This record gives sequence, C-alpha cells and structure tokens, in this order.
Amino acid sequence: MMQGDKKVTQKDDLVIRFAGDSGDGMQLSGTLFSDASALTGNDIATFPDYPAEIRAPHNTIAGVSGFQVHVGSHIYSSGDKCDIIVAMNPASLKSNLKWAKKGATIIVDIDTFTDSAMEKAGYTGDPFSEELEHAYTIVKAPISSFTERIGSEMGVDKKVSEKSRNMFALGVIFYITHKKLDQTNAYLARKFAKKTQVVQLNQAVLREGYEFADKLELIHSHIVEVATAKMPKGRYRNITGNVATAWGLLAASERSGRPLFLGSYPITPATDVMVELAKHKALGAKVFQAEDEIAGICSAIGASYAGALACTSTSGPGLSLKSEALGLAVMVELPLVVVDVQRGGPSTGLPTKTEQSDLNQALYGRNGEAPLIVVAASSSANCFYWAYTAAKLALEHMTPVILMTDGYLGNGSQLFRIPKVADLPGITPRLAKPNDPNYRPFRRDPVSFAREWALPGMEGLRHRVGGLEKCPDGPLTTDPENHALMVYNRQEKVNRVANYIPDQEVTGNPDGDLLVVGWGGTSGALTLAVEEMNNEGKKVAYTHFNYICPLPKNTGDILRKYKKIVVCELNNGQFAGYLRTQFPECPMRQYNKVMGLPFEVGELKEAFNKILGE
Amino acid sequence: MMQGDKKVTQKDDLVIRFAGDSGDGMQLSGTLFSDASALTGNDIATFPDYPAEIRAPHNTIAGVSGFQVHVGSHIYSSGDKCDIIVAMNPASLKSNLKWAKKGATIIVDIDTFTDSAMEKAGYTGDPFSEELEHAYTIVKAPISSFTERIGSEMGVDKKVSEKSRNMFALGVIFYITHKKLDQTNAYLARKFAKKTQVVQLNQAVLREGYEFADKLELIHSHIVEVATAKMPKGRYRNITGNVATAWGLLAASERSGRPLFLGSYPITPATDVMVELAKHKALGAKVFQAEDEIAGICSAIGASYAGALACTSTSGPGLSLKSEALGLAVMVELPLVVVDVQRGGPSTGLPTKTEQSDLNQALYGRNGEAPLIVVAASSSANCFYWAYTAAKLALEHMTPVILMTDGYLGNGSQLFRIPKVADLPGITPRLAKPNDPNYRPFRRDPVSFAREWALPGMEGLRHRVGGLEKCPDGPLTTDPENHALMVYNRQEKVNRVANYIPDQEVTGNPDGDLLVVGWGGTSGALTLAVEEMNNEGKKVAYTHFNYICPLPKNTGDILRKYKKIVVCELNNGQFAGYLRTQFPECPMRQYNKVMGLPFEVGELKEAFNKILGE
Amino acid sequence: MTKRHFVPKADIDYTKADFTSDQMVKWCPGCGDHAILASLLNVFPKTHHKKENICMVSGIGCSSRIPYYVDTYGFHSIHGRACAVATGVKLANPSLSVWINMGDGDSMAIGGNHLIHIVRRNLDVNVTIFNNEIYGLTKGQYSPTTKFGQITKTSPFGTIDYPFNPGELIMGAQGTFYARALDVMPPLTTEIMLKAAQHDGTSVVEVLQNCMIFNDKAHAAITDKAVRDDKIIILEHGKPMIFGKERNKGLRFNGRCLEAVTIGENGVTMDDIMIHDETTEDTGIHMMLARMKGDLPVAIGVIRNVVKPTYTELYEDQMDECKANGKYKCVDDLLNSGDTWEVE
Amino acid sequence: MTKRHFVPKADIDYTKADFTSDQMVKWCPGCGDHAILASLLNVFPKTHHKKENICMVSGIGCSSRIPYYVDTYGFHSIHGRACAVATGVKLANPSLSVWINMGDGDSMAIGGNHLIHIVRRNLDVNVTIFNNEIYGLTKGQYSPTTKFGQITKTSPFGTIDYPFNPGELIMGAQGTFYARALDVMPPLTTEIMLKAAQHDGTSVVEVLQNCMIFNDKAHAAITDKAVRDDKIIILEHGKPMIFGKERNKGLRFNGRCLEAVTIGENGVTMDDIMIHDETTEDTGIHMMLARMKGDLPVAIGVIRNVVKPTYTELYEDQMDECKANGKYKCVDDLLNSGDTWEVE
Ligand SMILES: Cc1ncc(C[n+]2csc(CCOP(=O)(O)OP(=O)(O)O)c2C)c(N)n1
Ligand SMILES: Cc1ncc(C[n+]2csc(CCOP(=O)(O)OP(=O)(O)O)c2C)c(N)n1
Ligand code: SF4
Ligand code: SF4
Ligand SMILES: [Mg+2]
Ligand SMILES: [Mg+2]
Repeated sequence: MMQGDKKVTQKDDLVIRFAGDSGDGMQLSGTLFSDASALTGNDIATFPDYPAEIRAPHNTIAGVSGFQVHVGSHIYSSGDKCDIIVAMNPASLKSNLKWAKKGATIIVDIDTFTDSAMEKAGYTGDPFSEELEHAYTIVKAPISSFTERIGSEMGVDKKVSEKSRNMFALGVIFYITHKKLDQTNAYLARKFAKKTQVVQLNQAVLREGYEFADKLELIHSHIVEVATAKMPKGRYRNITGNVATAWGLLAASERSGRPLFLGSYPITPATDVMVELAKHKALGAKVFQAEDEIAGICSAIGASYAGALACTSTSGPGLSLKSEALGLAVMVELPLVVVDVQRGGPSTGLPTKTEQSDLNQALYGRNGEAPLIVVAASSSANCFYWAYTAAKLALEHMTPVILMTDGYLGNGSQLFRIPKVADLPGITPRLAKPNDPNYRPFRRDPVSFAREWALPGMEGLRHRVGGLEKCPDGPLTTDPENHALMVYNRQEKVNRVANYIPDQEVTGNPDGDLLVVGWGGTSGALTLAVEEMNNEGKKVAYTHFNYICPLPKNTGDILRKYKKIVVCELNNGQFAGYLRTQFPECPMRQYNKVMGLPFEVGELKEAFNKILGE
Repeated sequence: MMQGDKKVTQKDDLVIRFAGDSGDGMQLSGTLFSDASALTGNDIATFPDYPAEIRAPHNTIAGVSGFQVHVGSHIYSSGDKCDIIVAMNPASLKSNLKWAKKGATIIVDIDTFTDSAMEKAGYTGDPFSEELEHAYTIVKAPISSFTERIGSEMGVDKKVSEKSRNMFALGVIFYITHKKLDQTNAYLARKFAKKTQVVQLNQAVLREGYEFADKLELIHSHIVEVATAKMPKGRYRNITGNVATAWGLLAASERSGRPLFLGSYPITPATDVMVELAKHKALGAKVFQAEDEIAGICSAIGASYAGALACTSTSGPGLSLKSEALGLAVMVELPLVVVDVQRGGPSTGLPTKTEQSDLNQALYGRNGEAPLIVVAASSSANCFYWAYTAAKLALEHMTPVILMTDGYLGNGSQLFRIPKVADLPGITPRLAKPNDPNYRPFRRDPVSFAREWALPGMEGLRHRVGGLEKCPDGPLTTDPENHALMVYNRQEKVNRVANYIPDQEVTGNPDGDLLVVGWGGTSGALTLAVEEMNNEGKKVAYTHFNYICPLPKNTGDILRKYKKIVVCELNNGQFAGYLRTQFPECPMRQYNKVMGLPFEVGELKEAFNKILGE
Repeated sequence: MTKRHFVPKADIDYTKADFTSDQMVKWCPGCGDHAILASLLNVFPKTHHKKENICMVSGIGCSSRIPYYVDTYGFHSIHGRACAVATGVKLANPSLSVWINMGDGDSMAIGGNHLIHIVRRNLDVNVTIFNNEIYGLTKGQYSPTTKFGQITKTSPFGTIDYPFNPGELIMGAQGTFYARALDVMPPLTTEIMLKAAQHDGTSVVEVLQNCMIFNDKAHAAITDKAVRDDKIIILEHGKPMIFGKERNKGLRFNGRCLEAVTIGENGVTMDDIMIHDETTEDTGIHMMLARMKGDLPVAIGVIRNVVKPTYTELYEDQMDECKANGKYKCVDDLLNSGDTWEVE
Repeated sequence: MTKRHFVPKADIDYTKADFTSDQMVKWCPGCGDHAILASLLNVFPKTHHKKENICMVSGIGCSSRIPYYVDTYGFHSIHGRACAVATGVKLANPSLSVWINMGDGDSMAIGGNHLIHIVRRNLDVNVTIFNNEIYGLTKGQYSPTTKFGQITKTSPFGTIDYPFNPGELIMGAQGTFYARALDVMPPLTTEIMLKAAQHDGTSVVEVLQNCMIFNDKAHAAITDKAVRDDKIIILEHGKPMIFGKERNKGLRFNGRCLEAVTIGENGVTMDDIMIHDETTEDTGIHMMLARMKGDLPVAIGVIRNVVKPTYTELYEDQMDECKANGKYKCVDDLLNSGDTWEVE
C-alpha cells in the first residue's frame, strides 16, 4: 500500500494526543497505538487527561477527554507539546490546540464541525482561520460520515458504528507513523472475540482511516518513522503506575510470606490500586473496601497487628483523614504501607490533575513527634519497585511507610521490564518466636532499633499494644524519662534506616556548575532537560530523590559540593524546605509549578539556563 | 495567735505542691491558697498534675493527683522544684519527693501511713529514713485523726468529715506562709452557703491545722513571708488558660458583632474551653457538642459560611482528624479559629501531660498547598489576648487561624489584669454589601488579599463555595493558570498578614552573646532563666514568638544579628526546623525536652551556660 | 413551648426559573440526577421561602454538584461532611432553609455518622439522598447500598457486603421523617419533597436514582413502567395500603409482620387492609414498611412523619431563656465576675 | 455453603484466673466496669476458645482500658476506631476470636459509623458497649445516650439532644444480634455474653453500666433492687414475655404496638402474652422491644438473634473459590500475563 514516492522522516520521538468527547474512546485509540509501538520496538509513555465530570454534556469543553502517547528511542515522560493531535470534535480542537508544537499535524473529524457544535465549543468565528492553516498541517477527515457509511454497508446501526470513529483516527495515525495494522487487528479480534461484527467493523474502519491517509497528498510529506529503542534484554510489558504499585505489593507479600491486606476507600487518582488488587484474591490478596479512609487505615493497622503485610491507598484528602491513625501506627510500631497517589490540592482541589503537594503532610502531618519512612516512586514502571521497597522497609523496620506517587505516574503508563520475583531482594519480617520468655513488646534490635512482631495466635506472646505511651516492657507509664526514651527510640529507628539504603547518585554531568534536584514523579522531564542541556554543552548535574525520609547518608555531601542548586517540584517548595531543615548550610534555589500539570522540558531548560547565566 | 518569738524569713517566691489521692481535694486546697495569696498581693501561677485515670485505686501511685502553686513578687511560671510539699498518703509522698528542693518542708498525713497503704505505694522499708529526715523538714501531722475527731464532735459521719482533710493541710500552710484565714473562711461560707454544717466543719478543720502548726516548734524557724508583687494598676483576677481562651473568643465576638459559634468534641486538655463557653448562652455563645472532631470543625465551617465567628477547640489527635476540613476552610477562605491545646504525643500519647509537638502539624498537616495563620499564646493569662487576636486575624483576613496553647497553659492559672472590652483593638469583619453588583466570591482586597464575606440571607449575593478549585468570579475551573494564581493568592494573603502585626521584640540583654528563642507556652521558664543569667552577669538576649505563621517581618533581622542562637522547645525541634526553612543562613542550636513536662529554669541555665562557654 | 418558625417567607411568587442557575449542568445525559434537580427546582417556589434564605449543602459525588445548578446560596463541601457543615449553617442562622444533598456513598459510607447524628438531633433541615447504589463520580465502586453479590469495579467476584436500607437506618437513628421517591416519577418526587420541607425536623427523602453509566437499571426491577404498579406501593397517610395495576392488592398485618394480599381472594376484604399512619411514634410498623421488597411491594411516599420539637427550636428556646435570665449582659460583666480585686 | 468455624478450641479447660492479667485495675472503686470485666472473664473459659486466639480490641475511654486487664492479645486503639481496627484483625486472621469493647461515646459518638458498618457486614466479632450514658474518661460531658434534658459539664442548662437507643440503631443497621444486659446482674450478663459469643456474626451486647463519679444512678430507675422486677423484663427465646415481682405482668401485642398487661385482670390470660422470638428476620417487633421504656418494662436479654452468613465466611469462601479457579498461581504468572514481548 505504502508507495515508494512518499517522504519518510526519521525522528527520535513523537508525541501524539488523542482528544474527543468523554465517550469517544480516545483512551482505547491511545492504548492501541502505544501497544503497537511498543511491540514494534519503541519505548513508550502515555498519560490520560480526564475531565472531573464523568460525561459532561456532548460537545462541550468540559466533556473533552484526552490521551497522550509519547513514543521513541528513549522515553522518560509522556512528553510536553505534541507533534500530532487528533480532535474528534470542535471542543477538543479548541481546548487542545494549546498543546500543539509549531507545525504539528492536526487531524479533525470535519463532520462534527456543525454550527451548533462550534457554538457549544465557544467558537464565534471560523475555527480554521488562515493563521491556523498556516501554522499547522490540518487534516480535515470526514470521520463520522465514512464510519457511518462502512457501518451501514455492514448493516450496523449508526448508534453502534459511531463507537468505531476512534478507529478511523487511529488508522490515519498508523499511516503517518509508518506502522502496520496487524497487531491492532489481532488485538481487536481478541478483545471482541465473541462479537464478530464488532471486530469486522472496527478493522474495516481502521483500514479506511489508513487508506484515507494514503490518498491524502497533504500527508505524504509528513510521514515519520520513529526510532526504536535500545533496551536491556528481557521480557517487557506496558504498565500504569497504579497497577505497578499493586503488583509491587503483591510481590512483596509473596517474598515476605506475609499475606497482603489492603484496607482502602476509593478516591481519584488512587482507586485503581485497590481495583487492581481486588482482582487478585487467587494470589491471597485481601482487599477490604472500608466505609471511609479512617476505617481503611485502621483496618490495615488491625490486619498488621494480626500479621498481614498491611496497606492502605489514597490521595491527599484521604491522607489527611488518616493522620490520626498514622500516629497510632507510629506508636504501636507496626508495619504499614500507605500509598499516596497525589493530586492537585488543597482540599478537593483538582482531583484529576497531578501535583506533589502532599509531601509536607506525609512528613509532618501528625500530632506529636511521629516519625516514619517516606519514599517516592519516580516513574510509572518503578512504582513496582518502590511499592516493593516500601513493604520491605515496613516489614523489616516495623514502622509505617508512606509511598508517594502521583496522578501522573499512577494513570500514566510506561514500558516495564518484567522481573522474576525470585530475583528481587529478600524480605525478612521480624517475627517473634512463640513462647520466647524474653519477648517484650518494645524490646528493640540494637542495630536497627526495630521491635519484634508477635502475632495473635502465637503461643506464649500475649501482649497489648495501644496509642498511649508505654515502657519497653509493655505496660503503660507516664514516666518522663520513659517518654523521652521512647520518643528518641522511635526517631532513631527511622534515622537508622539510612544505614540500610543505597547512596544517593548524581547523574548528568557530576562536575557541572549547577545541581538540579528533583524527587518523585518529575524525573522524566528533569532527566530529559538535564540531558539536553549537557548535550548542548552546558554542565548540569542532577540528583533525583526516591528515599525522602530518611535521606540517603551522602545527601549532605552531594549538596555541599555545588554552588548552585535548584530544587524542582510541583508545589511551592516543600522538598526544598525539608532539605533546608537538614542542610541549612546549602543555599538552594527553587523551581516550582503548581498548575495541576507535569513539568515541561522547555520551561525547565529555560529556568536552568537563567540560573547558569546568573 | 502568731507569737513574736518565731522567725519569719522573707522570700521572693515560694513553690508549694499539694498531693493526694484523686479524691482528696488537692485542687481545692491549692486554689484556695493561691486565691488567698493573690488577694494579699502576691503574684501567682498554678498548675494541676492529674493522673490519666479518673480515680485509680485508693493509695496507689496511679491515683495520686497534684496541684502546684507558685506565689511571689513576679511569677512567670508555676515553678520548678518545691519549697513545701503536702503529701496526703504514702503514695503521694513516694511519687512527689522528686519535686522537693533541698531542705524543703514536707507535710504528711501520718495517720495514712498504715502497713497496707505503704505497701500499695511500693514502700518496702520505712518511708522516713534517717537520710530523709536529714534532707527535709518533715511535718508528720495526724491529719486524718484530728479531722475525724472534729467531725465526730460536730456529729458528722467519718465518711463526710474525711472530705475536709485537705483543709487541715491548708491550715498548716497558711501558718507557715504567715497568712490569715479570713479570706478562705469567707470563701467557704460562700461556696457552701446552703450547707452550714459543711462550712463549720471546714472552717474548724482549717483552724485546727493552723493551730497544730502553731504548736509545732519544728516549724517555727521555717515561717516564710513571700514578697508581694508590684503590679500595674488595675482590677485583677485569677484565670486558667482555657477559661482565658474562651473569654478571649467571647470578647472578639462582642467587638466584631459576629455571634460566637463553637463546634467541638471533648478531649483532654482542651475540653474546658468548650465547658466554659457552654455556660455563656446568655452572651450569645452557641456551643455545639458534635459527634466527633470532624463534625466539630465542619459545623464551625458551616457556621462561618452563615456568618458566625466560628471556632473549634481540640488537642493533638483531634487536630489530626480536622486536617481534611482545615484544607476546606483554607479553600473556601472563611474565617475560623482552631484552638489546639497541645498535649504529649504521638497518638493518644500522654493526654494529661504537656508538650509543644503539634507545631509541624499546625503548619503543614494538610494536603496540597494549604497556608493558614498560626499564633501561639505564651501564658495562661495571655490566652485571652491570643484568642482575641486569632479571631481578629481570622475575621479581617478571611482565613482559618490555628491558636496553639498547651496543657500547661490551659490548666494552669495566673493573675489576669482585667481589660475593658472597649479598650481592645477593634475588629472589622469584611462583610459584603447586600445587592453589590460587583460582588464576586473570590475578589480580593488589593492590599490584604482577603476576600469579602457574603452571608446567606443577604440579598443579591447568592453564590456557591466549595473544596474544588474555583476562579476568582466563583465558578469551577481546572484551568492551569487559574490554579497557579489561586495557590499564589492564598499564600500571599497569609504572607501579607505580616504587614498587620507588630515587630518581634528582643528582651533580656539585646546585646548579648547568645539569643534564646522560644515560642508558645514556655515563656515563663525561659524568661526567668534569661533574667537570672543576666543578673548573674551573663549577656543573654531573648526573643519569644507568638506570631508563628507568618513570622513578624523583622525576624530575619533579629536572627542574623546573633552568632549563637538556641531554639528551645518541648519537642524535637519543630520550630527550629521551621525557622531554618526561612532563614537557612542563621545557624541555630536546639534545646529540646520531650518528657511531658515544662522546662525547668535550672536545666535551661545549665544549657545556656554551656553554649556560652563553647 | 409554642412551635417556632424561623425561615422568612418571600413576598413574591417564585417560579422554577427563579431557582435555575446559569451554570452548565454537567451530569451525564440520561442521569437520574437531572430529574431530581427538576423536582427540587419545582419545590422551592412551593415552599414560599425567601430565595436568599435557601442554602444548599452537599458533599462530594456526582449528585453533590447540585448546589452549582440552583440559584441560591450553596456549599459544596467535602466528601461525607454535608450534614456536619449544614448543622453549623442552620445553628448559626436558623432563618435559613437548609437543603442537604448527598449520594449514597457520601451519606452512608464516609458520611454515615453525621447522617445518623443529624437525624437523632432532629435538626430542622431537608436531606435528599440520591441513591444510585454505586459510587458514580469515582467510576463505579460498590457503595453501602449496592445489592448483595453485585459485580462492580472493586467487587470483581461480587460484593459480600449486605446493603443498608436507608429507611431502616434513619428510623434506627430516631428519625422523625423518612420518605422514598423515584427519579422516574418527578411529580411524585416534588410532592414528597414538599412534605419533607413542611416537616419540622430532619426530613430524609431517599430518591432511587439511576446512574446509567456505572449502575444502569439498578432500580429497573421496580421502576420499569411494565412492572411498576405491582412492584411499588404508594403510601398515603390515612389511606389503606393498596397497590397493583388493578388496585386490588393490599397489605395486611398478620400479627407479626406484613403480607401482600389480593382483595376479593381468600376472603380478603378492604377491611383487612392496613391503613397507613405515618405519625405513630412507635417505629415497628414503619420499619416493616421500609424493609419491604421481594414478594412485598417497595414502599414509596412518606413512610414516617412524626412530630417532635426540633433541635433548632430547642436551641433557640434555650438561648432565649439564658439571655433573659443570664447574670452577665456583656463580656465586661463576665470578666469582672467572681473573685476580683483592685491593685492601686 | 456449609457453616464454617474458624476459631480453634483449646484442649484444656480454662478458669477465670487464666484470663486475669497482672495489671492493676485502675477504674474507680464502685465503677460498673469492674462487674463487666468479671462477666467477661467468666465467659472466656465457657467459649473454650484457645486463649492465644482471643484478641480484645477497644477504643479510648474508661471502659476501653479493659484489654490491659485481660490476659489475652489486646489492642487499645484510638477513640472511636475499635470496630475498624477489629475488622482488620478478624479479616487478616479469621481464626481469632475478636472482642470489641467500647464506651457509649466511643461506639456511638465518634465511632458511630464504624459501628453501623461492622454490624451491616455481619463480621463475626463480639461487641460490648459499656453504656454509662456519659463520657467518663474526659470527666462528664454528655454522650449520644445521655438522657434528654440532663445537666452535664457541657450542658449546664440541660441537653437538647435526643439520645440514641443502641438497640434501635443496631437493628436499623441490619444487626443480626442485639442484647441488653445490666452491670448489676453479672451472672445474667455472663449468660448473655456467652450467647453473643455463640452467635455467628456481629453480636452487640449493650451493658447498662454505672459511672458513679460522673453519672451516678443513671440506670437506677430500672436497676434498683426495689423496682427492678417491675421495671425490667428478661426476655427468653420461645418463652412468654412475663415480668413483675409476682410474675403476673406480661406484654401483649395490640395490632400496632406492645402494651403491658396484668394476667388475670381485664380478662387477660397467659394466651394473650406474646412469645419472644429472637429469630424472626423482620425487625418490627424487635424494634418495639428494644424501644420499650416508661410504662413498658425495659427489655433485658437477647432481643434479636438471627442467622445470616457472616462476612468472615463469605470472605473466606470467596478467597477459596478464587484460589481454586484463579488463572495465576504466583506473582510471576501475573507479571507475565497479557501482552508481553521479549527484547533480545
Ligand atoms: C475524603 C475523600 N475520600 C474519597 C473521595 C472520592 N470520592 C468522591 S465522590 C465518592 C463517592 C461518590 O459516590 P456517591 O456518594 O454515591 O455519589 P454519586 O457520585 O454516586 O452521586 C468518592 C469515594 C473524596 N473526594 N474525598
Ligand atoms: C480523637 C479523640 N478525641 C477525643 C478524645 C477524648 N476522649 C477520650 S475518651 C472520650 C469519651 C469517653 O466516653 P465513653 O466512650 O462513653 O467511655 P467511658 O469513659 O464512659 O467508659 C473522649 C471524648 C480522644 N482521646 N481522642
Ligand atoms: S456517572 Fe452516573 S451518577 Fe454520575 S452523572 Fe453520570 S449517570 Fe449520573
Ligand atoms: S469515671 Fe466513671 S466510668 Fe470511669 S472508671 Fe470512674 S466510675 Fe468508671
Ligand atoms: Mg451514588
Ligand atoms: Mg461512657
């Protein structure tokens, strides 16, 4: 089909955004495209962009739902601005044009540009002004009518065939990106196995889109072939951060021998961690959908007392509600993993947008001196490892651990190199020995300061725990010295975790003039920005934190080496503030963004260049 | 009665501790003594020391309840170690001896030292060892038998007369402190007005104690007369911090014209704020005892929306529970006063002990960027002013304000110079004008950045508020720029409060070599320690913070002036950490104590001297 | 104590349009919430309350967006806390007519405690529960009212949670007013809501609502036009409990519980049919009515409506009494009360 | 589905002493909690459950100190959260016999939501509510069960809050077992608690308890020896509802509600007296029984005790089924499921 006279440009990476009404199936198009790309050797990352409403009125801006795919040779994030945008109706075009790169290709379903739809989208004049046509390559595809026609040829009702419009757009994209349809055809056959007509319809529409593009001269000079990735050997899959988190916990449960318990309550964007775990009763995962977040964490604390690898998952407002019980977990020194998939705050805030503004709450949001471990994942795929690590630390150090991810990581997807569970680091829970006459509830390991875990049902270890201060032997006491000692011990136990974690690393150009500091979900854009700058001859060092509390032991050494430090985060400077409490001697600049959006490489480079120039 | 041949020593101050079983009426003896002292011109401070149990078994250490009184010429705190201790039973002696100064006078009810009571108290040998008799002046008073005898003479049952044992001890103390009984006799007559027999019995026992002392030669060389205070002119009363807090809120309500609403849930040591306000329906105070802390704050937020001066009072665990709703209050930008009477943490911790470890939670314990105002009272009496100020700031800046006090301030009492409500600074709530066509929910005053307050019921100002991000005009939006703007505005509004508060002051010797920094409830011991050191020829400067967030504008200027700074707090260094986030350039030492107890002057001086010597 | 009414009446007659806000309604097309909103907009003019004195309070959920669509004062609070926020609104200003709107999750999962407590206190507010038996806004997890065994996002193998019956819960919490309505019968819903508004005390109206995206047809087994007449019974105070297409079925009390009978069969006459009394203090029969399902028709309409002084009245009476008898007339009086002394 | 029992039996016979801990009991002398503790200590040996498999869970309050006084595993959690913590304990390890102990404030003020939800789910645990109608540990504020109009620390002019009736609340929440006991009748309490322990599902025993410091004689009007026989009725399943010193009074159902009658007067015979059936699914009569006061005697004993599969059983059955039928046997299977590919 593909004729030899067409120009195919090679590119390192490509960003495509599929945008349409909430019901238009943009998420599916995007997923199919990214899966096909991955299978043909590209690295990928994806990110969905939902509205807060489930299905706001048809053709309104509020109802637009997007899905962005970034494919290429080495992909750290789902990308900033787009090379290609699909807009299934006027509202999608209107609200997504701001994401287009200069000269981007924009594919619209021209059939949807009726007067009433344009008015609903807020257009007063012609959406396709001369400037617009000049600035972009606009492909006006008659998607609705073509799809309807194919449907009617197959005797399918318009209401049904309409649902395949997304396949047309996908076909166009496949053509433009110089890819084959086989894999997607196979997927469609698998997915709708029992509905032959649906398979046929979708496949036909897909092909129609592809052929439409083939006939469109306009496009011929815009065909791109994206470089494939050189990835370490191994078996791969595509995975979202929330699923990776769930699987990491499952793996930790299997390796530690402690049955998994999740006590949780739905909340965007964390719900999918629970939804995923709820599927895996066969693997022994017990999921309890509690009546609220407080019952979620309290049930987890109870389960932990009873011997489970206990977890609770939530987002900002839910973490707020868990504050009091987190203090209890600190006090009773039981293992507990709290997953916080951050979103835009404060309060209900921007539930479907991403942010890193729960850090302060994770570090400090409890009454009294209530130290605990905080770690953060930095990519959708490594949510798996950080969930695993969080569980390992909780079980081995007998303490609650907060794992910070965010909506961007949680909903976004990435390639994931599948590990063997046996190859993961071992986990040894600190179980007490039945009938040990020396067992005392708060006796500590002299090295780690962790206490032992005696489970109800074990013989000869009956004891009581609780939120009131206790002496190391167990009973209650208000003795001043004892309180001072226990406060010290609980803090020291967390501090000593630093002895068990690897050193912090510096990447980019370690001898650079500027140290870029990041933490958590921003590593994609930061890595790329630093890489590009070093490629451009600037000298920039970069260090990204996953261990937040305690910090790796060499953190101070690193920070003290650089004259210029910039701490970059999607909040008003919470990590920077935290670093200052520990390393006040290191002057730090901040680069902050609180817009419900991830960093863009461009803005980062601009900021770093400015600092270098100062 | 008082013979001329006895030696009366003059003293600047005196610390007396009354200790007995929970039911022994020690609180009453203490209060009567402090009231009598105040009326005779002494400055005073008191502090009760309850067990966590209501009435643990008779004669056990767990059941001992204490009440400490500090009287003298200028009193900043309830004192460290005691000059006089009353111990009504063996357990009281055993558990309170650690509070005795060298050479202290100790009065015991010798009748209670039965074998079984001594055993219950944990004594194995004689409680009155030779060393003990040597180290202290021990007055073995037959309090129980004398009291019983007087009772039986009056035909009163032993079970009833027993309750007057505390009066005997008080009589002895009155003698030793060279005071008259008149005032207390009058008080007893007033208090039990309807029970003549009780009045007569109490008065008789009181006199008996006094006369017992008069006959005891041992005591004659230990009579002390405490210097009276030189206090500013005015009308005075004795007041606890919790009552002062309640009254400050009442005064703010009256001055602002906004009816007071308190939505709260009982919790030690904050309950008395609610208990006090519940009495004042006549003054228009609406108190709502909610089903939990969350309903407490949420009802207050609702009341604030409806136009009240809305408040909620709690302690650490309750503040944790209020985290989520506090975020809502930040988002809807409504006035709200949250009183946190801190206690020992984490978790349920040490409910009846004092601590300053909720600061981090007050500053940071919410999801998202959720700035608010934090202020702290520093004496039982000035709880009145800080509650008033918290309300003023909330109403004038349209924001939640957290007022930090603690168990020490809240339960302790002090002299309070009664102000005239009309003399307090005015409060002008930012009420919108009915039917103002320009009213927009989040339109801001350009100077303070505060929004206007439109109350349901007002004509022409209908609008909606809520926890989702909104644009200045009111409607919901997820627009990135708008979010950035609103986050900025909310922060800036709090930052600008610094333009409305006085400069931070330095006391002690401002040219000192060391700057002592304190905040909140520790000012008594810190002031005294600094004063004593300066009197001893050391040069020590002192600055005590009541405005915590935002800090006074000159804070940095002050901190940068000193080479040596020590931040003293009853936690692991939360205020120090907070200062470092803002003034990382100022190296700060820390002096911390987490024992459920206030600072002692002695330990502070030792620490400061060490730093000076370094 | 005489009955007190606090909410001022309007001196003009409003229409539905007066209460319709300028905000775009963003529920899914076909969502049952649209009909409930319409019913509410129809009720407000009938209450004759001054528009400025109406305040809508909600939590978080699809249904909780409703304050944006009503042109009154409104507070879209946080998940589960609508009752608590509304309590403060009403106590601070009893002259407001307060309407609380919540989903089944909002009101009975995270918000369950505040719901039972507001009901126990009998605060004078109007509660509407939008019961779609699912968490809509978070995309389809089971709620405390989801049917036993149902497959949802978080129950891939079927729920094992027994659902609450909102009516039973409300009455167990000392509720004075409970009614059940259907999104598909808006005029009846309006009528029921008006009775709720007229009730002094906490009125709870549970509306069976369809979420066509995540729990479509959850109530279809009783609301479908084809079966509705036989599957529901519309209760009316003082009237016999009759139902059925032919209106020949009724409810009879057999000494321990209710049973459905056919008039004219097995010797059953109209005299056997129980008369609905919404006003009996005892909850026994009302509980039986609220509980009906399966062989018995689901009860629609006002099930319970009893008179009891409201929290608002009791509160304001106590305030007035204290103000009349209080020792202190101003804060200066208080500051100077008890033991004080002058230092010259 | 066959009934499953998870808690292992002990192979020795325990005595009360085996369950008595070495910690000093710190309640006020004369507090009703002492008697309840004694009853509990007497129940444990009778359950024959292995001592190591008993776990006491409580919240915060005077009553919640109880785990320290029982020599088993125990968790003294935070205020109001005992039910939630216990849910995790029991779900994680169904072989534990879980006892939840709470005060009236702990269970029905701050903890009200968790209480109604654990009851709704019918989790197999034993709940004891120590109802002294006051907040004891915080020194005397009114609780959700304090009598209307009572003067307490926070209601100096009398409360205006209508109290919950715990039995009604539990049954409104779909409770399968509810009983009422008196601290002053320890043997009866032990008997009732044993029945509670034997019930499969959530059993709730409300014990009317005296706080002699802050709410002395709160229950005296029915518990005083002088009046007790006439003021309470001890219900027994299958037996007529008889009470009174002369055992000549009884309860009759009049078609709408219960009334107290005297046998032999006005033609009343034993046949008129209602027979107690704790097992009827319908809650109507049980609600009437739980609600009795004033002219009617307060019901003591097991009021409701119905059979319904427990959450524990349903949970474990579903787990077992999934394990038997699940596609993945280990996490490696899961990681490699679906679309994956090899990079060489
Ligand atoms: C503290 C908190 N927890 C969880 C959520 C997430 N959340 C929002 S709405 C909702 C439930 C919605 O269900 P329902 O109340 O039945 O309302 P519906 O959408 O069905 O109308 C949940 C769990 C939240 N916003 N805040
Ligand atoms: C989060 C929290 N809020 C409040 C408290 C204070 N508090 C402790 S016990 C209690 C109530 C006690 O009453 P109840 O539950 O009836 O138990 P009782 O003491 O009467 O046995 C309260 C309010 C607390 N410890 N934690
Ligand atoms: S998701 Fe369901 S409840 Fe929510 S708006 Fe759509 S149809 Fe209505
Ligand atoms: S205060 Fe009351 S409930 Fe608490 S221990 Fe004392 S008597 Fe018992
Ligand atoms: Mg719902
Ligand atoms: Mg109680």
